[in-house]
Amino acid sequence: MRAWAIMLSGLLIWAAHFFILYGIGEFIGDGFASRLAIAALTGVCLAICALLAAAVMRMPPRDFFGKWRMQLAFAGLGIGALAILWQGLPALLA
Amino acid sequence: MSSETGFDPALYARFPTRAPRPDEEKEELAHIWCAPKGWDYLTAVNNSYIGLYYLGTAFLFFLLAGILALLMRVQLAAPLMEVLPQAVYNQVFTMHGTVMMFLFAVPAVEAAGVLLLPQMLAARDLPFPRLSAYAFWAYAVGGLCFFASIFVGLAPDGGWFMYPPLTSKAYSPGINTDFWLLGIGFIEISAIAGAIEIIVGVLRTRAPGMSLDRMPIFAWAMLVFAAMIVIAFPSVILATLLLEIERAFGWPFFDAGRGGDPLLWQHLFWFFGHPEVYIIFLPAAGMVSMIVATVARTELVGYRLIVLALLATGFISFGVWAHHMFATGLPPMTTGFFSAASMAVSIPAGIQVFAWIATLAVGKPRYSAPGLFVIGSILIFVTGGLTGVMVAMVPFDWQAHDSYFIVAHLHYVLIGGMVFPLFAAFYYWIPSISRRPLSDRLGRWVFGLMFAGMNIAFLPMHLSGLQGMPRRVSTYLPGQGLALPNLVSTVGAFLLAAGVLLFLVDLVRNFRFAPGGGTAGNVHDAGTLEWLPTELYSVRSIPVVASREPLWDDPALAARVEAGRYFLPRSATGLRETIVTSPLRAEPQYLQILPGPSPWPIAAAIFTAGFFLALTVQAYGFGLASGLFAVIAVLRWLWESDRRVAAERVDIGAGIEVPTYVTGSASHGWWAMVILLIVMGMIFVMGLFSLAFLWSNQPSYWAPPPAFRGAVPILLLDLAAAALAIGGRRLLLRGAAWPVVAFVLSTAALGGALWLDRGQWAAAGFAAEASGQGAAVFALLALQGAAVATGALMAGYCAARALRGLVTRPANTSIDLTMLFLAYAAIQGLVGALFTRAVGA
Amino acid sequence: MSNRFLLASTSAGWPPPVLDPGGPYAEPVTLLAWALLIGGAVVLAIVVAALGTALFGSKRLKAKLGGERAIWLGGFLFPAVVLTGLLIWGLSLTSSLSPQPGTDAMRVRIIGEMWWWRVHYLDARGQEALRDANELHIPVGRPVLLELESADVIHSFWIPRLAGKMDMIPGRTNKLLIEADRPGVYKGQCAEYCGGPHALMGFVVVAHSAKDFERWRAARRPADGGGGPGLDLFLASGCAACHTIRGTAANGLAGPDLTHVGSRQTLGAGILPNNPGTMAGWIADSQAIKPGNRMPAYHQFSGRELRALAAYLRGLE
Amino acid sequence: MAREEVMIAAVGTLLLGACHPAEIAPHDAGAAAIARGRDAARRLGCGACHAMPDSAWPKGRVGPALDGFGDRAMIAGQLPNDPVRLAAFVRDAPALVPGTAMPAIPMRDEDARDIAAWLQSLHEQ
Repeated sequence: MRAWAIMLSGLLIWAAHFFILYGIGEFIGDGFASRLAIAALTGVCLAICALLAAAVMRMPPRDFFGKWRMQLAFAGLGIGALAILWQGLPALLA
Repeated sequence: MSSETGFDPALYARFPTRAPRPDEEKEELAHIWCAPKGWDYLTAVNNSYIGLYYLGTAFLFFLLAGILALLMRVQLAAPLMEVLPQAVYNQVFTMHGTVMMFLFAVPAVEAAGVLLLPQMLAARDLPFPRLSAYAFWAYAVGGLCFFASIFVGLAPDGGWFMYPPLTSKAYSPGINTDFWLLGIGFIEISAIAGAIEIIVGVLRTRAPGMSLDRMPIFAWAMLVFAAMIVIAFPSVILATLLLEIERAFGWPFFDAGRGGDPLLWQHLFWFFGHPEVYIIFLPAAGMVSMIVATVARTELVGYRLIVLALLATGFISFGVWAHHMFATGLPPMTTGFFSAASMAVSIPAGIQVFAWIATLAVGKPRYSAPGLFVIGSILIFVTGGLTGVMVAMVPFDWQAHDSYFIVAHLHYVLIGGMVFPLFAAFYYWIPSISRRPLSDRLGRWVFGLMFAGMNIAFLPMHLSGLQGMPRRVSTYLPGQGLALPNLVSTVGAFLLAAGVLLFLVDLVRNFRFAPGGGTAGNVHDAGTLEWLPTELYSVRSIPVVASREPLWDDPALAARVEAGRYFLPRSATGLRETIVTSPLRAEPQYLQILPGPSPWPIAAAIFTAGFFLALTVQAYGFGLASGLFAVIAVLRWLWESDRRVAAERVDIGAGIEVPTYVTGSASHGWWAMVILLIVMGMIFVMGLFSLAFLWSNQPSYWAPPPAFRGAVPILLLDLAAAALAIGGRRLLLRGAAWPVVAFVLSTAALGGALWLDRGQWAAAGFAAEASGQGAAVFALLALQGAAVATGALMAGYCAARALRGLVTRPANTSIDLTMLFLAYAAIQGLVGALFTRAVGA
Repeated sequence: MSNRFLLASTSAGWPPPVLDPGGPYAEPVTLLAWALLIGGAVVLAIVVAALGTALFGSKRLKAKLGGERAIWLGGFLFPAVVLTGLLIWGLSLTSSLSPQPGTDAMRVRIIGEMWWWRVHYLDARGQEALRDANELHIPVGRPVLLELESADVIHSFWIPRLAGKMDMIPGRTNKLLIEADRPGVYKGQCAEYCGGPHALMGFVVVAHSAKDFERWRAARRPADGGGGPGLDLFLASGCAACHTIRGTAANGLAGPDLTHVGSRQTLGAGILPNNPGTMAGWIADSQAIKPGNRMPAYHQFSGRELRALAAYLRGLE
Repeated sequence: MAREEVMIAAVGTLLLGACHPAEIAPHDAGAAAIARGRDAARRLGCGACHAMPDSAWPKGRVGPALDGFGDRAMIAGQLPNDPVRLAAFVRDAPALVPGTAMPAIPMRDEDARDIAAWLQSLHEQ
């Protein structure tokens, strides 16, 4: 499980972020407080992505497969972070 | 090298073995995996047969739905034509969409997985062959009955998306809509069964040494595909259940006049419906990645990026469902979330496209038929992807939505993303199952006609959409400039059809089914394992995999595999078997005994069909009997499984010994049950969402739920049920009767909790027919009821096995799985009791 | 008068209505559409060029394309930059086109029915001021806030030259802003599949200059009671069970309000020109024209009766 | 050939015109007029009552189908089917056939003439 959690970390964070955002929009509304919460959550998720990326970089690759998994996780965090950033924009612009 | 399971990778160095293998081993394998004769073709479960049946049936539905498309194009060739009367047209377009999406696209890629995966992973078969057989027969029988409804004018006519209230009893009183719900019922069952099969197959039956980074891309794609089915299909399962219940019993889930909400259907449908597009696209993209590498004669550039793209698509596609609902009046911020996710999901698609281009740039491409189809598919898919980005922009979508622009967009995506790759796959992989390859010369013509026809048919539709032509119209008025683009589209559609017809000619002339032996072989000079020489038992011996393209890196591999110099060169137990390996590094763990041919899967499928059909025509007595027989047939087929064999450990080659019977969380059965429970959990979660959604959107219909106080005994009973289930499994050490007793008590506790829960809601004045809230709550209780009933059935099954002495100690898979199910049911009951009381409290 | 024959007179296929905006709620979308269409074509050209290079390019170019760096640049960085810009544009445009509370707009409630439209003009307090069907008259240069509802199944309101579409969903009121810059006739059609003759559920918006609009508005008075034999037939034949003609005893609610049916541009919800001939044909056998619509065929009228009825209804201006 | 037809039509028109001074003066029944007539019939929605050849919708069932109209001897079974009377009839049927269900339909002179020309060009296939 841990191996999968690391490999998929960026995407898992995106998923958590997205569904919380949808929940806020659907069940709470798009008032100022909601938007503030979304902005804050987006910041937190981006920070987590950055921290995880740094941690993944520092993990010692034990063999080729281990290194491959770390690369996958790292790139996944990159895509996840971009998607999370976009996900947060509607709270500011729409 | 590090290890995942404690297996020492150094042992791989023992292969290839030196000693020659006796020929009798091969004969024995051939005998164990013998080909069916006569009626046996119906009871065959081997993936070579089921996969081909599956693919053939799916392709038949492609042709049928394609004919429907041609009828529509004739009707729309000019304004105000009267080829199809309006009522017929509405059935035809509904069936075209439904059949293409549910009966062709998903089954076709699933079939390709069933057919190709075991060979690609060098497994003997998929881990649950009888489940595959059942999934196929349920789909074939149900799908054909469903399609037949159009010949008697009873085909559904509410559109493939079946929006209520148009599809509610009030506006669709006939049984047409019920036929849709029936047809989809089958495909749900068969897709879920296939997904379980594929996840366990890909993660647990890979050839030793095939770590995740050496897995063929197609296997990765199928893994993500199957995982997406597990997450997405529950939503449509729930939606179809709710709609059928509303139609049959008047529970107002979608009736705005009684506290339901038509938008709930749209959320549930599209939470499935959009991932569905990627469910269709990803396996096809996997095929393209495989074919591109072979066609370019070089290894795939950006393998890990493609893997990441597949995974990212799998995730992000669950955040785009409401882009089908931009015009429903969602607040701008909410549409913004979905707009952003719709853009994000195009990034992985872009990565794959550029990876394919990079691969072609590195290699020396051959312009064979598969190569042409792959190149054509890239062009068409990119066009569709670009219009996809356009409609992801909310203001543009307000104009384009539900117009012919979308018809153009979705056909570019699906034909470029799935149909062309599938034809590439036909030309590419048919030599591995047929004595003769298809004709490359005809294949180029097929490609030319299909490519030209596709573009001529669908490019003008962008224009007709911008000209204001809405979708799903049986005709259009003259004087809007629509006549010319529509006529061109019709001509293109017939060109496309001519291409498909030519393909059929090619198929008839050259396709000679030869499962296993005597195939045309590796005519494309490909590098992956499905091109090893195979028989019905798949490969003679299961190779150790050291790279992504083993056949390129080790030209002698095929000969050594055939000489039996790797794993499992013989049947170790005299039965059908395959090696189960670990999920990350594919280290051998144990030998799985596979079940052989059986009439029970097809019997179960026919009775399942009878059950649904009888419900549709409201023959409830017959339906009940059919349902009962279906359950009996399933239990009968399971009865032969979960048996130990005499040899507890066997040599699977080079002196490496593994057990033949494993229980607990490492076993394939445990994995399958966990996936099934995820499916059930998703259905339940979508049910909880439905309740919360109705509360949030129809607050005026909400009544205060019963007090939390009342939930205390329910919680205690559910906790007791969980404890009994888990404890019962431990008690197996003391004797086979103990767990059975514990399971029966556990089921009783679950039933008691459900009884209390239902009683409290009824006492508080709630009724399922009265309001959306009542309907949603009682639907959740009904789901729990279904879980308890299934739990009781499983407990009874364990009791029967215990009586027959089949529950072996100290651990037994049937007991394990029943424990898992009962514990899950307890958690579901507990969560449901709390959640329903919390919403609107 | 010439716009009475709108069905044939608008024979233009180009520019398509979506690219031919008639007001400020369609214009920015047209700009966006052009940007997307041209941008899309450019990106497609880039991909085709890349593919062409990969297949037929020189060794040097192929080497540049053949690596993970090219994938990152073409598949990640390039779309990331372009799409960020598009997303910002799209989000701000979405918000600027969405109805904000407190706009000084004329209010009209439009209710989708199988397979026609109720039109209720509302006054400033939201009270119903005037009823009509299948046609909306608006003054140019003034925003009109449409309150979209449904009486049965889901429909979608779409006048491509004035705004994007908005669904009409039972149990909800969706809001849509439209505004026309120039007088004229703007056609639309139901865009959400609603069963039966969904293809024949059209709609017409007529934009007048401010002065003409006031004149049109002032002319909306109940029928003067001078119905004669036509009205008698109308009442005697059961038409009044479904249709209202204000100023008479006819007060049915199931079908369109006919108080001003004679002045409408079209019959049958945007599908037929409105003249005595089509009126007679619609009354006698609307099922032949719009199969499945809710009005039965009335074959029982004699020729004279049918003409009298048609003439009476045509006179309701 | 076409020229001759025009001549005959013109002569006929003059003669008929003498008998019915109030009628619309007919003009040439050339292909252009026929095409204009077909378009006018569509624009006016004649299909609401009459099934029209080469127009699949609407196919009204209230009045007779117009297929082969040029072969018919009579208009509405009572009037000789000639261009002048036909043009008058399509514009104001009740004036010529009082019991008809077909109302007077406002249209321009040219439209009436063109429609008549088109109708007379319709022959059974």
